[in-house]
Amino acid sequence: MNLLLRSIRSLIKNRFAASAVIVLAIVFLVGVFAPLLATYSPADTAPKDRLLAPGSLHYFGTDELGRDIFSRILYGTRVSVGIALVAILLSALVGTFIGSFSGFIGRWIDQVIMRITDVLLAFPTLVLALALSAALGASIVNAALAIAVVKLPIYMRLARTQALSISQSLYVKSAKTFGVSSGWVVRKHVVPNLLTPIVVQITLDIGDAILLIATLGFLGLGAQPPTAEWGAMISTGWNYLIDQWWYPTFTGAAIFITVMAFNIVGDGVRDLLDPKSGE
Amino acid sequence: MLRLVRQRLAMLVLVLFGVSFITFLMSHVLPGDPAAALAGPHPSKEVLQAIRDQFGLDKPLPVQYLNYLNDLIHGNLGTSIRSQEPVLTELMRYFPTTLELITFAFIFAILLGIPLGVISAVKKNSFTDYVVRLFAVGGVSIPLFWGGLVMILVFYAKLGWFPASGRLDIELTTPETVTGFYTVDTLISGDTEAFFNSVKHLVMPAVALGYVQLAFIVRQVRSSMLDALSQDYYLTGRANGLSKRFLIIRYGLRNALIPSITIIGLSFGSLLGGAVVTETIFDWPGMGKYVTESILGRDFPAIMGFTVIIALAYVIINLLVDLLVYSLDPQTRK
Amino acid sequence: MSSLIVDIQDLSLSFQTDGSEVSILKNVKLQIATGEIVGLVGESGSGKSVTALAISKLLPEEITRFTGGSINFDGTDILKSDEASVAELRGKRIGFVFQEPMTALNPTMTIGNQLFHVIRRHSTLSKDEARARVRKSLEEVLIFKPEIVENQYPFQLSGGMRQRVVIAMAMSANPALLIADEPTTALDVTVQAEILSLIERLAKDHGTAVLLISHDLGVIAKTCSRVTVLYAGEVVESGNVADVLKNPRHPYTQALIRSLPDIAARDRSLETITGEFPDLRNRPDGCIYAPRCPKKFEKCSQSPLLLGINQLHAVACWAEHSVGGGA
Amino acid sequence: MKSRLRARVSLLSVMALVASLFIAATAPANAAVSRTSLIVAMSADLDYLDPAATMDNAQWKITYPCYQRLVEYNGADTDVVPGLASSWKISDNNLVYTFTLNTGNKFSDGTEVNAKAVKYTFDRLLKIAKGPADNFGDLKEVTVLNPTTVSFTLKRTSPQFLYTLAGNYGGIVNPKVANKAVNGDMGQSYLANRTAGSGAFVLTEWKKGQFIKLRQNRHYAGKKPAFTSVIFKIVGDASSQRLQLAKGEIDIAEGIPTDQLANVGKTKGIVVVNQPSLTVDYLYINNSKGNPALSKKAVRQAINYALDYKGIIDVTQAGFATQMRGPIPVGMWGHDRNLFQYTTDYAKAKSLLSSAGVSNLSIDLLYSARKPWWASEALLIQDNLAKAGIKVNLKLTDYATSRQMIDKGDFDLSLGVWSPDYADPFMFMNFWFDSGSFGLAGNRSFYSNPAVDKLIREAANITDQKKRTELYVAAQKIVVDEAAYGYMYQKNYLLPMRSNIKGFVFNPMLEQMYNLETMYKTSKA
Repeated sequence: MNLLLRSIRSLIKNRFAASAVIVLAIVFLVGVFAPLLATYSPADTAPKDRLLAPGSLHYFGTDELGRDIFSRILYGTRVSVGIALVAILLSALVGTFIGSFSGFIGRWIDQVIMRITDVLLAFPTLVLALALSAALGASIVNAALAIAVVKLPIYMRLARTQALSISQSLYVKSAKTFGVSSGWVVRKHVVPNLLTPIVVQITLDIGDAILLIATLGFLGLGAQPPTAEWGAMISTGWNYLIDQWWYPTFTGAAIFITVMAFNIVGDGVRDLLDPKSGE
Repeated sequence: MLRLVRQRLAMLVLVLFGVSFITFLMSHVLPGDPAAALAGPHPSKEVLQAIRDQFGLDKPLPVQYLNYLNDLIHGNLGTSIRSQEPVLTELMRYFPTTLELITFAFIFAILLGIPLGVISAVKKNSFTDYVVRLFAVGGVSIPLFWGGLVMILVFYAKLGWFPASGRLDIELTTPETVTGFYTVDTLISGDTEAFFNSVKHLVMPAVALGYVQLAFIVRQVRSSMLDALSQDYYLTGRANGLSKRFLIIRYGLRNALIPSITIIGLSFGSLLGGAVVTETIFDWPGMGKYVTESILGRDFPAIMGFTVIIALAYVIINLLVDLLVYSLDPQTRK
Repeated sequence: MSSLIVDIQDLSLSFQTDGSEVSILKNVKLQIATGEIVGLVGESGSGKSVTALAISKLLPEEITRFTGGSINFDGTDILKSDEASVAELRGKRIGFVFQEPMTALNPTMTIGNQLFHVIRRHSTLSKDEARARVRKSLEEVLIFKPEIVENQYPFQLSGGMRQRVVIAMAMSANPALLIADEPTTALDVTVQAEILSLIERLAKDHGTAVLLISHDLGVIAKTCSRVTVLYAGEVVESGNVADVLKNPRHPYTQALIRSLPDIAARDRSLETITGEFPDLRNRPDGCIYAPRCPKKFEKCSQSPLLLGINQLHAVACWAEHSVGGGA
Repeated sequence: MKSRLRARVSLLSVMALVASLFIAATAPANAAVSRTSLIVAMSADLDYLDPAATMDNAQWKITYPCYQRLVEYNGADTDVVPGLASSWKISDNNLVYTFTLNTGNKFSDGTEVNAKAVKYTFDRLLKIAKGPADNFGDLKEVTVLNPTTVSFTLKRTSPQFLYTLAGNYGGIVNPKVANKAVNGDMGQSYLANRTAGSGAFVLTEWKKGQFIKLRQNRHYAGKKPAFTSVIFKIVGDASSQRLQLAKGEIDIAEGIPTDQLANVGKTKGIVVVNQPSLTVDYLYINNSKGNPALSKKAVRQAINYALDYKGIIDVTQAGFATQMRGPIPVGMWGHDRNLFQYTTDYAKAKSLLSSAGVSNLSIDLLYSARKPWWASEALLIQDNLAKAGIKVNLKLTDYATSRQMIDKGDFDLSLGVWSPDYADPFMFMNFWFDSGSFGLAGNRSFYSNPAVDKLIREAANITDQKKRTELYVAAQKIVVDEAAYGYMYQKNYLLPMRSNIKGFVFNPMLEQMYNLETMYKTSKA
């Protein structure tokens, strides 16, 4: 547990990361307490007061159906950030399992799995995500699945290289000489050592995943109306850029700030846990 | 050296086979029948059937895949369902367009990224370091479709500095294709006005796309520079009184480039599939737009052709990166 | 005493990393005369390398705090001079040889090229003259067929060969002082002797003073005329090698010598020093060795002064001075 | 300090180089488009242009001005007048149409347009058997009587045959295309991105993904058009189109969303063409293959009462549309001015539902992103029906999937758009309601009513317009009462263009097409 304590303390000290941590805290709070904070329900349409400018009634104005943009951005946090987290954690879990399994067992299984990761990596990420969500049908769940699959090879390769180096290392070999079961070795040695690089990779990937979900939404393959998702909101909103500049701008800012905060914290965590490239 | 090339070619065959198999599966699992999408507003049953026969859509999947494979071997990528044009001709048209965009984006990213990475490493934790890192993180975090849009608003609508769509002004004659790069073809044909115009059209999309890559490069160069500066040989150089500038470039950067080249190569490779978002916003007729429309229009031959070319280009880029590293890093020349 | 090339008086410095300050050196005294070979000995972490790096200000600026004393090199007050003027000295007047030859050379430049640039930096030789000078300096460090070695890369040479190249670089501008920080520790024993004799010969031929740093008393005994013993950043004893080694007066030096494996006395078991290394984050006052010293008594609570027992031998230990009533 | 200074100088020089490259390239934005060329911005590239294959209005805006037809529409009027044919006779059994051709009309490569070319065109069309072949289902054969006379023999009477010849698939193709055939495709790949007609323009260049360029056809027999070149430029982004129109870089913008056109109209130098079209936006209600409740007439009526017609028109078309009164739109003969029209009445809808013994009905609404306004329309309908106690869950799929689902009847409700190929109520009544053409063929609601079948099939077999009108009016009464579809609105045709573009005439039969040969520019922008 001191790992966590140490990281929090050091993050706070570095002003750069500190502000990002605060932003993230706000984002999470907004996500959780969206219903309380929101001034309107994100779904109810009011055709007569559509495309209103930001004002006292609607802080960020209204969209083409008269829905309150401020509330939709709040609720959008749950979809965009929540789904990104789920997708990445899923990808990390599955990827680590397969990767460490193949790295630890080795021989031909490892070769086959590694070739598959090569093939998956040969695909440009967005195209793969695009094809998958088109194949599975456009919905937020499928978008999350698509992203999980797209990010899988990264974790598989990460876990495999770690598992390989750990399983070759002395203390694991010596443990084996004592006739210790490989399951125990994996649990006691392989997994804990995997934790650090995986955690670093996860913090870096979340920002990217939010962008991917928003881009899929933008291309019409992510979240479907009427769900409030940032990418989809911009996708409709940007047609109104000229007359109602606020509609796409506030949503864009929400994505930008959240992803930036994740990346800064990601950098901070990586510099902290991965001494070589750190301070 | 030769061992490296042989190994890469073996991988190429495997990746090609894997990629074509996965795409074939995926594209045929896509719901929706291309014939229905294509046969006009109110087609009769016979017309639908005629289209399906023409594209062999009714044959069992394994048969379709085998036909596809032997076509592939003979270099025939089939005809696109949407545009009735051979897929190969379309790819030969769209691939250089995307390549031109990515190349300019990377020129911008490298020209700016490497110096910034070096400065922020040399001046670690100074004010400049924080500003550069903030600028870099911004690049990785900005949603491209939003950033590009704001750029159009400011630099096209308000200031009118740069055009916002297409590769060349309509009035100018498009250069006849030699390399497929408008900037190069116009120079070959000596049409300077068209050359400057094509550069002007490249500015905004290249900067929008380049800014994201710039962020990767700055972060990578900074971390490998920090690594190089902390090495013993750097201290030896300092102890021997070599000038700071010489040390930074020949001792620091020279060694930091090797890991950075691989990362830059990989991100160049990942863009071969076309920068879908940038191309959509700036009407850049590249691979990104082509594949998006093909996927949405269930154009199987086009999707398959696209993926094969991309896999091919991806492996070639990896080979080039390895060769570059081979020339830069003496240790690989055992 | 011929003129002093290095005169360090009561040097104290500490490293400050966000919040915590660690005191590395306290009142270090060290003199090196022109052409003299002086040894600096101590366990790892005793501050010997820091002292060496301090002489040409090679310590990391952002965390180093000089808290006292002065360093005078050949008439220049190092601590008071700005970075540019100290930089002029490096390589030209002060040569450095480091402990780890495997990583001491730039892996992406040929041996000849690295030497070439150092030579060009400190001389007005033309390109061709400098290239010739490269071959000569390689020969000087007994590298045979220099015409082949100059086109090779560091990874193609053995550890010993690489250390010779580092020495060639350090000596290329005929410096007044050569600092050798554990030059042979990373090398196997047979090569160690060659490197040490090479350093001795070059120093003698060029009249270069040498500061030889090592944790191995055997190496010091063979090569140095005088020696200074450091413990936890403080000088506990210094003087003529013969005196200090044969008749060590400070309990720490005595323990160091007793822990030396002596092939002749096979039956004697090796002695270790009890207790652990002091915490330098808050340096205890009084004698730093007191907690581990068998002769500890109440006076030791005050910081001992480094007082000379005779012209050639000084020790910082009350037990030694109280008997003679202090010098 | 010297070395650091030099480092900074070299860095600055690199930055200066990059900056100068950009600044040097910023010659001032070019002046407005010249007067002898017209630039139209469209939102997406086109697929293929062979008149015997293409079935999409977007494609026809290129082919229509490049080909000529035996008979043409006359300006804004939906009746036909002589085109390539100077006159024609119809046999008394209405099965043989004989046309005498004008002389002097030449294809773009100079070959004479004669009867042989007409026969070649239609034989080719029937053999290719794609979309257009459907519209000539009744055509048996074409015979050349002499170089300037050709006759068409039909399998059965078809009152709308003459109008079909005025459609895009009536374009007469140059027979020389035959020797451009590639492995027996009768020149389809050649004509996919070229034109071989006798119209005022010819396609000279198609840069895929960028633009299509038309130039004057040197051999065109008619009056020389004002424009020497017409360019259809691809600008995907609606905001970009609007900016380019405002700056004068383009003359006409097709892709600006309807609800922005009010503001666009206010911009200096821009005018918005706004006329009623025959394109309708309506709701398929699956009478037989969807949710069983929808087979009950009362439920379908309840849906029609629950639609907020005014709200939908205001939000999706910014008011530029009129509510439908029955399937046949205003402006087409057969429209019945005093036919019953549903009004928004949630109470009535609720009572109809309870009378049908249906409570908390949950149905899905299928739509695609094919039309930009459908997303908000679907949301509004969901909201409207909810007020009548019907839960609607939205199912957005891509266009290809939606087509397949509609063909199979795999939906409850679905959004649809329909525009007639020729000015005959047959295009609505016989397609929408004939129980023989379920699915994509036309009957999207899978509605079948023998009485209605009898009425519309009889109307299709006679040529007496007055009798046909009575039959169609009777059929409309039934289908409106049975609420086979949700009759929503008839769109206006809206087109923002520079104010110096003159001579544009909108013909409801030729939506998205331009009468390029008679359009011109005045000097003031």
